[in-house]
Amino acid sequence: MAALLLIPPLAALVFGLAAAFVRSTAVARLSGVSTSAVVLAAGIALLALGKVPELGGGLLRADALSAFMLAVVGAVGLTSTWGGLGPRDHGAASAPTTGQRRYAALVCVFLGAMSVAVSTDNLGVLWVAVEATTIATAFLVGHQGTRRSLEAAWKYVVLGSVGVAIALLGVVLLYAASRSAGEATLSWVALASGELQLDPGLTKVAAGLAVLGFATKAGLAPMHSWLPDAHSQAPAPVSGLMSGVLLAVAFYAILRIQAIADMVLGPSLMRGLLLTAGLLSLAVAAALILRQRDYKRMLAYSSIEHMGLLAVGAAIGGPFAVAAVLLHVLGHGLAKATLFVVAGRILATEGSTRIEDVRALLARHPRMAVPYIAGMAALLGFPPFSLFFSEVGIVMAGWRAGLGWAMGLTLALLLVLFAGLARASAAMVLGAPVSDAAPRHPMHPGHGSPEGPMTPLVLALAVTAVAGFLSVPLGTVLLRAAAVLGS
Amino acid sequence: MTTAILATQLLALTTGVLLVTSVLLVWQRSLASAVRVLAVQGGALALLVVAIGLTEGDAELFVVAVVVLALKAIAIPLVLARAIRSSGVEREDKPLLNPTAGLVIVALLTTLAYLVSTPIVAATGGTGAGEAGPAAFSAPVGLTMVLVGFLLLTTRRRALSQVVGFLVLDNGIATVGFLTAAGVPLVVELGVSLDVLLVALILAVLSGRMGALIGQDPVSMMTELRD
Amino acid sequence: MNGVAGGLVAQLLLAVLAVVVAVTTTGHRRNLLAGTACAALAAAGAVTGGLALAGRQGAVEVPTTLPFSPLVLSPDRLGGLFILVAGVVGVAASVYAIGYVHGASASRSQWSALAVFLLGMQLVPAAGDAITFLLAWELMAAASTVLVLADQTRSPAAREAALWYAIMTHLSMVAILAGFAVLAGQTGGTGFRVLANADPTSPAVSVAFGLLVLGFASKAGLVPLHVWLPRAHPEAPSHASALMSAVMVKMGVYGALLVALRLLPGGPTWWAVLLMGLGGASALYGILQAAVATDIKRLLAYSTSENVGLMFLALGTALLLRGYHVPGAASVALISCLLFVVNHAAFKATLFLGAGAILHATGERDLDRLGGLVHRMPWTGASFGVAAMGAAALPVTGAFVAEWALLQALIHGVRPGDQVVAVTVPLALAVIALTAGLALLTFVKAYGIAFLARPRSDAAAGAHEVPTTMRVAMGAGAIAVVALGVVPGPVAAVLARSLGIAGAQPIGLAGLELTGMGALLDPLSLTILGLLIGAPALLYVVVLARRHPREVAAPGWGCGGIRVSPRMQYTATSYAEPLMRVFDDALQPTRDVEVTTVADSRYMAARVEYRQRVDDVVEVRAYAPLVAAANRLADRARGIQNGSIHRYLAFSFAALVVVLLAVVR
Amino acid sequence: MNAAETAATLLVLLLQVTVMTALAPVVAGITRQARARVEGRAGAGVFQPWRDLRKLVTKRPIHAAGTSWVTRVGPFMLLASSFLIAALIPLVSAAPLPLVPDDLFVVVSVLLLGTVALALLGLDAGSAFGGMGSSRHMMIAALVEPTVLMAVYALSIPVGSSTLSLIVANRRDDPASIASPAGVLGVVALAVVVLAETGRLPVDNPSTHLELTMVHEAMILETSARDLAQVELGSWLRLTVLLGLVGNLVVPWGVATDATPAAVAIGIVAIVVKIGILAAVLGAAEVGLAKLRLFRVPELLAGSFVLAFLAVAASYLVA
Repeated sequence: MAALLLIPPLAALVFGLAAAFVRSTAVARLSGVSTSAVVLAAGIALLALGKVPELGGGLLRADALSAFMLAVVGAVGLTSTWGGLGPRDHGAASAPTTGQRRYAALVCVFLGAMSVAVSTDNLGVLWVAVEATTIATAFLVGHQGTRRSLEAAWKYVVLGSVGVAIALLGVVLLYAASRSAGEATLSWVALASGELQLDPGLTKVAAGLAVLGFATKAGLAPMHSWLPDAHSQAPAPVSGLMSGVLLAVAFYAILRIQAIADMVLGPSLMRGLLLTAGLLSLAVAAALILRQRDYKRMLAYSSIEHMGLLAVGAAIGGPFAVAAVLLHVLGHGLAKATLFVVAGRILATEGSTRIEDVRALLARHPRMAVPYIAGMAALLGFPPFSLFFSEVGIVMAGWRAGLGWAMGLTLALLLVLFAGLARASAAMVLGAPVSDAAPRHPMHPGHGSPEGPMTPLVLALAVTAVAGFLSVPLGTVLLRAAAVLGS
Repeated sequence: MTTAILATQLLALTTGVLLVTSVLLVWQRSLASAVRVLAVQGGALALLVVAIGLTEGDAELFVVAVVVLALKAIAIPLVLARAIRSSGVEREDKPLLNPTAGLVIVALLTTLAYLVSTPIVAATGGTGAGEAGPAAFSAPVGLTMVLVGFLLLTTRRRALSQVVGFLVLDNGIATVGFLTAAGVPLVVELGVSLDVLLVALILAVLSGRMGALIGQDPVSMMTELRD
Repeated sequence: MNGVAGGLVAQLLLAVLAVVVAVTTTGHRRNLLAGTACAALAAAGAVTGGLALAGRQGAVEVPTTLPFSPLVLSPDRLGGLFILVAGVVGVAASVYAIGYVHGASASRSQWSALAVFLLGMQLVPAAGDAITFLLAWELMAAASTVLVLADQTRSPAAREAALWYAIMTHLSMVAILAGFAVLAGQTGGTGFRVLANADPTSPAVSVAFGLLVLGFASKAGLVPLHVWLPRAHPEAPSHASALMSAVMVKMGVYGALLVALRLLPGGPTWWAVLLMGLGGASALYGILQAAVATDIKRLLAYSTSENVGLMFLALGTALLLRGYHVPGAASVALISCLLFVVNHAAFKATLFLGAGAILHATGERDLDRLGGLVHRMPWTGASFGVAAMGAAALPVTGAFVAEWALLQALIHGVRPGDQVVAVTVPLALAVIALTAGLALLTFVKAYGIAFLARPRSDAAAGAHEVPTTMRVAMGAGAIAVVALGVVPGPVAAVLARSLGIAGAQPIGLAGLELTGMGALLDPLSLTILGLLIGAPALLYVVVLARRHPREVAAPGWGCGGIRVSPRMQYTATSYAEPLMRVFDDALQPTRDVEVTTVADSRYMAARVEYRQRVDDVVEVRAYAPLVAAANRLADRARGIQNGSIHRYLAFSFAALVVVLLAVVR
Repeated sequence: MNAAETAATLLVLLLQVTVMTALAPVVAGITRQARARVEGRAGAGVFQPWRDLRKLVTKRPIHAAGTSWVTRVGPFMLLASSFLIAALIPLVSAAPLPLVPDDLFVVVSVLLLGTVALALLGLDAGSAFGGMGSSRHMMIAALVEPTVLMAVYALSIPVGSSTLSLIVANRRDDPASIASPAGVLGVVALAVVVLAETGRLPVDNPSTHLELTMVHEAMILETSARDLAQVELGSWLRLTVLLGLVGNLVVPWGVATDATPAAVAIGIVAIVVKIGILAAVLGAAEVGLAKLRLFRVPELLAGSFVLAFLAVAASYLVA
């Protein structure tokens, strides 16, 4: 029972080590996929069991929210890693190169870190795990070894670590607050329970800093700057993982902190911070997508947009809004992972990430264009995809919470974003195939392959499509998870 | 009794050193000496832990002190020194902020730190060292270090001096931790230290690669990724 | 599960079936099977609508993940009417499509999109709560966008049109969502029954009304939100444009009716005036543009925006008069609104199908290159002609009845001494009158230039009549146009019942009597009287015809010139030229004359070239600057992300300082 | 209203149509004759149009190549529409049929049927002038429409109904309303519209022979023989009937209210006299008028529209 908690990190460890030291292509290819599968299974199992197992005095603990996040990590991970697999014959049949092995191992570590982050009760451990994701992904971002990827990695590590360091400061101060309240603890349950009489002044500072820190990792403006670079330079599956879940995991941390702060201070502080960050993120995303010239960056900015939307939803608070936010996390994760995988294949065929270099995909490569269109439709909130419901839900909840002005602003920005994304996508997908179908740019190494399995993409999109209509079991799960946050 | 006095003395001394070293780093230009200063700061931090250990009478903290010493006063400075030697850049010439302005800003940041610390001190003052001890009262020092570290990061052109800035920031956080809460639980402390070490390593490695790939002054050359 | 619910479920299943068929089959078989499936889907819709219109209750509930009230499909009478319209037009369009589609427009995606489009349009009026409404709305929007893109590989115009359309339709979606959200915030529910509890006098609800009208107006193609219409309709395949124009824009009208009558009855006067203003502006601007248009589908598109304008005008009038307690006239205005809806659906669908037939036969959309088709395409010519009469609101078509009813409402809605009425009603009348006059010119032009006289191009000269399925669809449409006009009494009575109001009842031979204002119109009797009086003269003419048969002579009078080439005929452009001059300021056409003189004398012109283009003034003046400004802003915003890590760190640092200051306070 | 009365009314209507049909060419003749006399010519006599018609129907119709059903049916459509108007408008008697009230909106729309028939006729031959005339004709018709309806509206407000017979009856019973600003303005506007609709000066010159100035004539360039006869008769009938309408609105006395022979006889005499006088006045007046440039016509119509609008406004204020 409680052992379930150990399975994801252990699996990550085992497969990671295997990928690192077993000189076998199969292992290098499948380690990430298997890890994700295990994480997904564990998450679903925990949800099904419906109890709250605990291990090592809360070092590992999974309530409904954790279990849900675990499942999301697994699902998105599966989509990205499985979809990222090139055809078998592609990679040399001989033993994998050091680079390939390191890549595979780091992916496992990355997944493991994320699953620890969502399945711990100890804020300290949570912080360590989040920082660990930075460390793991640093080399993944820099994987290409090109000047651009190095630049992205540097910016990512510096900005990311600094931000997360600020979060550590917040956590430390929370610890101090608990200590001065009599019982020194980092246990979220204890802190959020409200039994400790945390000092409001100190908690205010602590929560503010912690949220600011984790917001950096969640890609909320104005700390978002690292995100477009990192996401555009990382290999497609990694981009999918980072954009799909890493941001969400960081956001999960924010939700936890918010619960504590609201318990001690009432909702005003967090609402203010999150609303500001959310609207700012939406604005930045809108401004930079409108004339975007690089489709991977476009997808990255769209992640900023959706994180902003989540922040707005969290700012609204209440079970309805939080349920919508969690549903949005799931939908966005799957859709975005799909899109990044497709983007990787497009890059592999066209040899360029410039939008103007990609033309007439629908006519030339329907197997890329169709999933791209479907994913983009999901991202733009067309029914039946679940993002439609979550966006509508957030807006409705916002107006009910008396945040009409913010919702109006949000909708206006969403319209601009729609225009930008639609324009760019139309430019890439539509049109007549030009005479020279050959890529205008020489293929870079390590771009992955234009071919790849369709199944994961179809599955991900199908789940996104039906996720809006599952009052049971998904609906109840969401409500349970929202209840965990005391809202 | 004597230990208590010793502890308070030690506290005063170490916090003073921490503050001074941070200011020095802003004023400092030579990377090599910056790293030396950083090592000193690490040592001071270790001493601080010892001091708090004395006041708290908590054996665990001495272990932590050793860890801190090993990590912040020895390991990381060594890594940095090696990186500097290999990169062949030894001066932070033309930083984005001339030292005078930098120092003025430091002054401002310090006041901000003291401003911010009031609730912290108010809340934790009782628990620093038995009575409303000096520990919590010197919490602002930690915050100042955090802000100064951030300032260094923002205004330094050299990759490695940015690393230095990051480490100062991290020291600052640790300081705050120790002063206000006698440090976080050991497990977490170890995890944090490990992370910091790794980050420092990664940054060192990356800066090395960049130096090889881009050449002198890579950080401000890195504007290829833009909209 | 009763009839209505069964019908709704059947629609869902048939839609799935249609998509499956469209995806699995190939070639001509696909057209036949998918077309049949779509027709069946539409027929199911028509039946469901009919039942709902007859007052049958029935509901289908769908669960959702989020704790909304579950999605409810439960059409009321009014919804039933719109479902019925959608279904009937859908059947015609599907049958037509079997013979019409080819190449790109016969692809899997196109047929699937058609099915989804039909489903969406038939579900929107069935929605019982805001979420369902939006869901169906988006299905409709997405599918129609795909349809507009049918020809995207070959025509850049189609791509541009689709983009405009997608953005404008998303604007409408966003506005509607916001509007419903405001109401939900007020009432704490999403079901229409709950939303109806909102207090219309509160300012928040006025905001909601504004948002909802914005959304529905942009879907209905009202000026100034019409810009997508003249782009999307011409580019879509004709059966799709027929559906979009005849049914989809009506969903905007349905939305307006839903808001004005069911959700927020009894709002302030300015709501009514707003609707009248929007409607009047679109009616005038739309018909003006239509009158000078030369692309036949563009012409029809603009005329759609005119007719929808009239519908909103009627609705606004009804609200206004209701507000001034003139229930009789108000009901008549409402009835005329619905009469416009039904009749416009009939004649506009037929016209678009006819335009499609012309396109199919000649490959031309440009009136200036058509002519003489009445000889080569008698069926199309007849259907198009009848429908054109309807569009021109001539007796004995239904549109005439609608216009007549609206005018009667205006006459009897007089409230002496009240300023608002004293200003708005005469203006409304003037607008309707001018619109009617220009519509007359527009459709005389459309029919006369396209079908009469001599062909202006080889394509027109080599035209052929279209396949049976297309002729059947068009013929049915033409019959509907006349039938609705000949028996207005029962029709109006049904419409009145769908709104639950009195004010119209059959009289004489299926004539229409507007109870309470002593006005009656019996087209059948009128026709009979006309025949009765005309009979002797007709007899005499026939006798003469037997005595002196006609004989064909050389081409017509050319001032003594013998060879009169077809290029000397009036074209659509020249036909509208006088009007263009009159309304020069409103239309602002761009003209350029190019004279190339012979080498040795600059007084002797070798050739003179005259080009004239009419851009949409609203688009040029309002939208272009907006887009440009947005782009400029976006370009400037790039500075945020200029690649300098120091700047990025500065952002974070600033954020840190701000947060610190914020938390200390 | 029982069957007998209905039959009687129907009879009266048929009589009215016959009278008007007989009168129409004469009206044309009167206008020409009056004009001739004013210009100091002898003139061809008021019955010349009748003789023209008789000659036309005995001729053999010739039509241009490539014409369609419009050329065959169009003329009769025009004629029939004129007949219908002649039946609808209360000229001899103001007792309408039960199911076909003389609703002004209906009258206008029937009028438009004729207009459209003529316009299509002009287009059908495919000659340059036909199209030109048709285009101008339709533009004028389009711009006339608002004035017509506005005038109708102005006249109907005091009565609260758009039924002509009621309007006429109302004006007869309450002569004050004739002189009322609303009444006067409305009638004047209507008069201008009638000129435009029937193609008289200053809008169109019925006696021009220069193609480029033609409107009505240009459309019928290609029609001949009995087709021409129908078109001409139809147009004249229009003119006659509309003049009669104006006459009855200005001088609403003498109109029969029931189907008794005496009343009908009086009605016939009265209307003939009214129309005759108006025709003569029209013919004489046209001498002093020059045809407006086509692009000045809108100004004229706008002017009459303003009159009608003022009439409406006035009726709001006084009513």
